[in-house]
Amino acid sequence: MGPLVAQPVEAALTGRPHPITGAPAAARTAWTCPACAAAQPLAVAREQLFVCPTCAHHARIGARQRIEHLADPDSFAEWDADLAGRDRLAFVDTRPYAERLAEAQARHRMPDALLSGAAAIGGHRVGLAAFDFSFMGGSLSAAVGERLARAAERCATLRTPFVCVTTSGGARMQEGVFSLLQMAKSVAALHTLADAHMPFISILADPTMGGSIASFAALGDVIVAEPRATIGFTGARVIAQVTHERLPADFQTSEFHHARGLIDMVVDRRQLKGRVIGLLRVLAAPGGRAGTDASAA
Amino acid sequence: MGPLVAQPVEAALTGRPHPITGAPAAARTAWTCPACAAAQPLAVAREQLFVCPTCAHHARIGARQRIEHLADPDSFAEWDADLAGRDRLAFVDTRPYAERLAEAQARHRMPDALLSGAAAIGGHRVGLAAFDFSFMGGSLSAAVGERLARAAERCATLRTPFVCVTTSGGARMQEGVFSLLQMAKSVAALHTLADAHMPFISILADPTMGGSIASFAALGDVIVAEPRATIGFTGARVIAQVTHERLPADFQTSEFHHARGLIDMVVDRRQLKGRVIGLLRVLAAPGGRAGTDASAA
Amino acid sequence: MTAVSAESGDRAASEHAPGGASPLEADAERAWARIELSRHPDRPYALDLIGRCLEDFTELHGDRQGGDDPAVVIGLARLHARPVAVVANQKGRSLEERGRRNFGMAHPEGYRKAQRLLRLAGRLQLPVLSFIDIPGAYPGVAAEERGQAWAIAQTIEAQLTLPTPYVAVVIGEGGSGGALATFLADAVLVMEHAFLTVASPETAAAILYRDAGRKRHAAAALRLEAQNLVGWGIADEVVPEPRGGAHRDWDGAARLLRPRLVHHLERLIAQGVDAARRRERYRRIDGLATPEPDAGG
Amino acid sequence: MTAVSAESGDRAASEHAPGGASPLEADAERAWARIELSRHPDRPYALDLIGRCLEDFTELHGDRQGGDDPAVVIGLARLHARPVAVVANQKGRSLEERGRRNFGMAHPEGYRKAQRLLRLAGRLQLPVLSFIDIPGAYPGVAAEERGQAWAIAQTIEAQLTLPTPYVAVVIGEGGSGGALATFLADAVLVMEHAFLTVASPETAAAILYRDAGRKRHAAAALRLEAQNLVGWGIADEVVPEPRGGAHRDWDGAARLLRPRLVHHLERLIAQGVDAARRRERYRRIDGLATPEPDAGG
Ligand SMILES: [Zn+2]
Ligand SMILES: [Zn+2]
Repeated sequence: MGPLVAQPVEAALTGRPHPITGAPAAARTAWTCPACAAAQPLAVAREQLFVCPTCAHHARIGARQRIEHLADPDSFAEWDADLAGRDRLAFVDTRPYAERLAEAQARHRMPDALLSGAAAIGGHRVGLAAFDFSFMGGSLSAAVGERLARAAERCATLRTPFVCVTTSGGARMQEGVFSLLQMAKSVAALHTLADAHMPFISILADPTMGGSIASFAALGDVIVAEPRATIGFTGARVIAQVTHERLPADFQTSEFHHARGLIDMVVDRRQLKGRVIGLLRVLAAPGGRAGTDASAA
Repeated sequence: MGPLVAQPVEAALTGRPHPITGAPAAARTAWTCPACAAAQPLAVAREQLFVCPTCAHHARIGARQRIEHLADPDSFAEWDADLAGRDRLAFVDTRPYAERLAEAQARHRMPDALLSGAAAIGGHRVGLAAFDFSFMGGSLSAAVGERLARAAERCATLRTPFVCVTTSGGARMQEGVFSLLQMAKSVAALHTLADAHMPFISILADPTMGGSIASFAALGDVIVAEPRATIGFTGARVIAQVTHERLPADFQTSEFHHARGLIDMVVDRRQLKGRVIGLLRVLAAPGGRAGTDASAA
Repeated sequence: MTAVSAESGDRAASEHAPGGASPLEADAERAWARIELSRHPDRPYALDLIGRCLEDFTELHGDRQGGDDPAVVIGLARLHARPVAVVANQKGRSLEERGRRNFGMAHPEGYRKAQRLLRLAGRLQLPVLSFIDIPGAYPGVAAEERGQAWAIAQTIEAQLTLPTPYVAVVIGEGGSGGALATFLADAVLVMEHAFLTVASPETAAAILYRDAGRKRHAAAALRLEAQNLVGWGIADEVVPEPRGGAHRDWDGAARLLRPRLVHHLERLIAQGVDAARRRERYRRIDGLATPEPDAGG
Repeated sequence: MTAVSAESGDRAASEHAPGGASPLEADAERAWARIELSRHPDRPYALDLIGRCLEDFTELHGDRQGGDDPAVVIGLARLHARPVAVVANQKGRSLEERGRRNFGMAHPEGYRKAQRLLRLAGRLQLPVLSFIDIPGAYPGVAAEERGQAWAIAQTIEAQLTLPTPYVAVVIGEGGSGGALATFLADAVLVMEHAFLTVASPETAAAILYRDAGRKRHAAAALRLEAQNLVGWGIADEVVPEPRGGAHRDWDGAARLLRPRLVHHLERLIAQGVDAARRRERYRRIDGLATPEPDAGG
C-alpha cells in the first residue's frame, strides 16, 4: 500500500517551530529549494506558494497552507474539528501507535491528516478538503476516511462541488484492516455525491500513493495533478526491489499518468486556483444542471 | 466497413443446385476441404458439420444448416419470413442493386441474409438467428437489421435467451447510411433484451467483420467463436495496403481475439451445441433469476 | 447546395455512354466536389468551432484506463451559459499535428475516451455536444489488437443509455462506424458540406467496383448530400455554411452553427429527454420496403 | 483456531526482554504459522474449491477491452441449482502455471475482467460469488503504466453499485487493495486460516520496522486472525477448515464451505439486496474513537 513513513514537509507553516529542526519560526527568514538549493526570502517563497522560482520544483505544503491558497479569504469553515482517530488495534511497532498519534496531533494541532470544511473558491461555494503529508505521511486512517466521507456527504446535502487535495503515502499500517476499509468507505461516500450529480474535483499533490490513489483520489470527475508529483500504487523502490525492472525516467510522475490518460491536466500550483475556478464556472454554473433536471426520465 | 462481396459458401445446402457451379445436387457426392483438399463422402462431411476430419478446417455453412445443427429437431419456427429489404437508394454500381437482391433472394429462397425464429436448444427455449454468408456476404442490410432487432425484442417479450450466429462481411454498401444505421438499431434492440435480464449469446463464425462485429456481435453477454474464424473491423488486405504494416501470423483470428480478452471461448463446431447447452443450463435455469427478482431495490 | 436527384434517369445505362458529360459523370463530379469541400485543408476543425461557439472550454484528457487518444477531444464548456460536456473528432492542421492526431481517426482509446465523457455527463447531468469529423475507423494492426470493433460497439451502447440531452453535429467527414460512435444523439445536425457515409468513397469504390479510383461514382451512388439525411429521418437539420464553404470564413460558419446548437439543446431540455426515447429513434430507422407497424411476436 | 489476545500485556515493553520466549515472540510465531498455512503450497486454490462447491462451471474470458488476465478467473455456474456469476483470484500450482497466473496477482486487466463480470451479473440479474486469494496488488512497471490504482478504484466502485446479491469468501491470502477489489460483498466469509491485511506482512515490516525480516512481528501486530474480522464487523463468518488446515483435505474443505455459501446466498436472496444497503455497510466501517451518530452538516 505504499510507504507511510512521514517525510519532512519542505515548507512548514510559519508561526510555529520548524517541525523538523524545532527552530523557532522567527529564525527562518529564508527558504531553500530542496531540489536546486536556490534560496529565496521566506516572504517571496510564500508568495510563490513554495514553487521554486529557479527550477519550478513544487515543494510540499501543509493542509492549512493549501486551504489558505485555494479558499477565498476568510471563507473556510472547518468541519469535524474534533473528530479524532483511535488506536483500534492497540498497535505497537517500534513505538506504540497511540504515542505517535498523540504526538502528531499535538505537533500539528490537527486531529488527523485531513482538514475539511465549507469554503468558497472564486465565489463558488464548495466543500474543500486537504491532506497534510507531514501528519504521518498523510496516511489513510479511520479518522481521515471518516472526515473524507462526511465531507463528500455534506457536499451532496448542500449541493456543492467537492474539491479534495490529496498528498498521502497510502494506508496507515498501524490501523490495519480499518485503514484498508477506508478505501471502500470513501468510495461509498463519493457515490452519494454522484447521486446528487455534484462534481468531485480531485487534486493530486506530491505524493499520492497506495490506497489513496486506488480509491477516492482516482475517482474524481476531473483529476488535476501538480507537476512532477509522484503518483502510483506501489512505490518505485519496492517495484525495483521485487521485479528488478528498470524504471522509466518519468515513472509515476504526474506527466507519466497524464500521458496515459489517467489524469486530466497537470497544472502549476501558481495557476491551480484559476484552473479550479474555470472548472467550477462550468460545473457549478447556476441554472445549469437545474435546466436538465427537467429531463429526468 | 469491411468487404461485403459474396464469396462462395464452401458447403452448400443439398437439394438445391450448387450456388457457384450450378451443378445439380445429385452430382455432388463428395466434399473436398478447401483448406487441405482432403475429400470426404458428402454424407461424412455433413455428419462432421463440414469440419474437415483431416485438418479441422471449419468450412462456411449456410443459415439453414446452422439452424439445423443447433436447434433441436423440428423445434425451429421462423419469424418474419416475408420481411424483405428494399433498394432504398435506387443504387447502381456495376449492376442495379435491385437486380442483385432479387437474384440472391431467388437463389437462396431467403428474403435476406439472416434467418430467425423460435427454437429449442437442448430443450431450452431460445430465439435463434443465423446469418448466411452466401447471401451477399451476410451483409447488414436494413432487412437484416430489422429481423435481428425484432428477434431480440421477441426474446425479451418471451423471456428467452437470444442466440445469434454471425457470419457477415459487414455493412451492405448498396444500402448506404441505412446499412450503417443498422448498427445502432441492433444495439438499441439488444438493450430491450438486457432490460429483460435475458442473455444474448453471440456466436462468431468465419468471417465476422466491419459493422457487424462493431455493433451487436461484440455485445454478447457471452461471445463464442469457431476456430480460426476471421474476425475484425477492417479487413487485413486494407490494413496492409493503407499502413504497410506487417500483420501478425494469427492476425484477426478467433484465437487472436480470445488471447486479447475479446472473446470468451473458441469452440470446435462439433462441440458447439454442447457448449451452448452448458451455458443455457446456467443462464436459462428455471427459478434462477426469478429468485433474485425479489431483490429489486 | 445543389440537390442531386438520384431517382432521375437510369444511371447504370448511361454509365458507359460515349462522351465525358453523361449525367452519371456529372453526378459523380458534383458529388466529389462536395467531398472535397468537406475535406478542405482550411476547413474549420472541431476545436476551431468549439472555440467560436462555446465559452469556458476546458479540455479533459484520457479514458481513465491507460490511454489518451489525441484524435478525440473531450471537455467541459458552456453554450449560451448552459454547462455542457463536449466530445469531438479532431484532425490536425500542421504535418506534426496531423500525425499526432492520426488524421482524426480514433484508436480504441479514443472511443473509450468518448465513453468516459458520456459517463461523466450522465453522472453530472450535463447535456452532451458532439462534433463529428472522422474519415473512418483506423485501419491498423494495433487498433484491431486492442479491440477497435468492441470499443465502437460499446460506445454505441453508451450513447444509447446516456440519460441527458445529446446534440451531435457532423462538421466534416462522417466516416463509417467511427462516426457512428458519437453520432447517435437526440438531435443530429449536419453542416451543409459535411456528410455521413457507410464507408469512405474510396473504400466503397474498392468494394463496389473493385477500383478505388472510382471514388467519384461511389460518392454519387451513396447519395452523400447532407439534405438526404434529413429527408430520410436520420438527421434533423442541415446547417448552412458561408458562401463557398466553411473554409472561407470560420467565424461566419460558427455564427451560423451556434444558434442551431442553442436551439436544439434548449428544445431538448425543455421537452425532456430520456435514453429510451433515443433508443426508439434509432430502433425505428427506415430503409425497409414494408415497414410493419407491429414488431411484436 | 487459537485466539491471540492483543490487549493483554504491553508488547512494546517486552519486545527487548531477554530470552527468546517473550510473549511477543510467541505471538509472532503463532501469527506466522497461520500466514504459512494460508500460503501452503498444497492449499486448495479458487478453481479447486469452485469445482467442488459449484456445478456446471463455465469459464469466461477477458475484459472485453483487449486483455485477459489469467490471475483472475471469471465464469458462470450454479450453486445449489441457483445460477451465479463467479469471480476469483487464481494462483498457479506448477512452476509454469504460477508464472502464467503471476502468483495470483492481478494486473489492471484482471480488475477490469472482474468489472466485466460484475456488469454481466447486473445485466443478467445473477448473484455474484467471489473467491479471494491474492498476495497483493502486483508491484510492476507495466501494472502502474496501465493504471493499476485507477483499475482498483473503479472495481471498488463497481462492487458498490452491483444490483444483485454478492457473497465473498477469503480462501487464502487477502492482500491489500488487490483483495479489496473483490471483497466488498453483502456477506463476507473468511476461511479459518485465511486473512485480510492492509499490506503483506513483509511489506508492513519493511514500512514499520524498516526490516522486511520482521514479518512475524508485523503479522502479529496487524492481528490477522480471521475471527477478528468478524468481531470488528468486517466479515460475517469464519468458515472452519479440516483439522490441520484445508491443504490436508480439499474435499473436506469444500464440504465445510459449500453450505455456508448456500446459506448466505439464499439468505440474501430472501431478504433482498440493493447496492445502497451495501454502500451503507462499508460507509459504516468502525475504527473511530467517538463515532458520531449524525454525520450531517
Ligand atoms: Zn529549485
Ligand atoms: Zn482439411
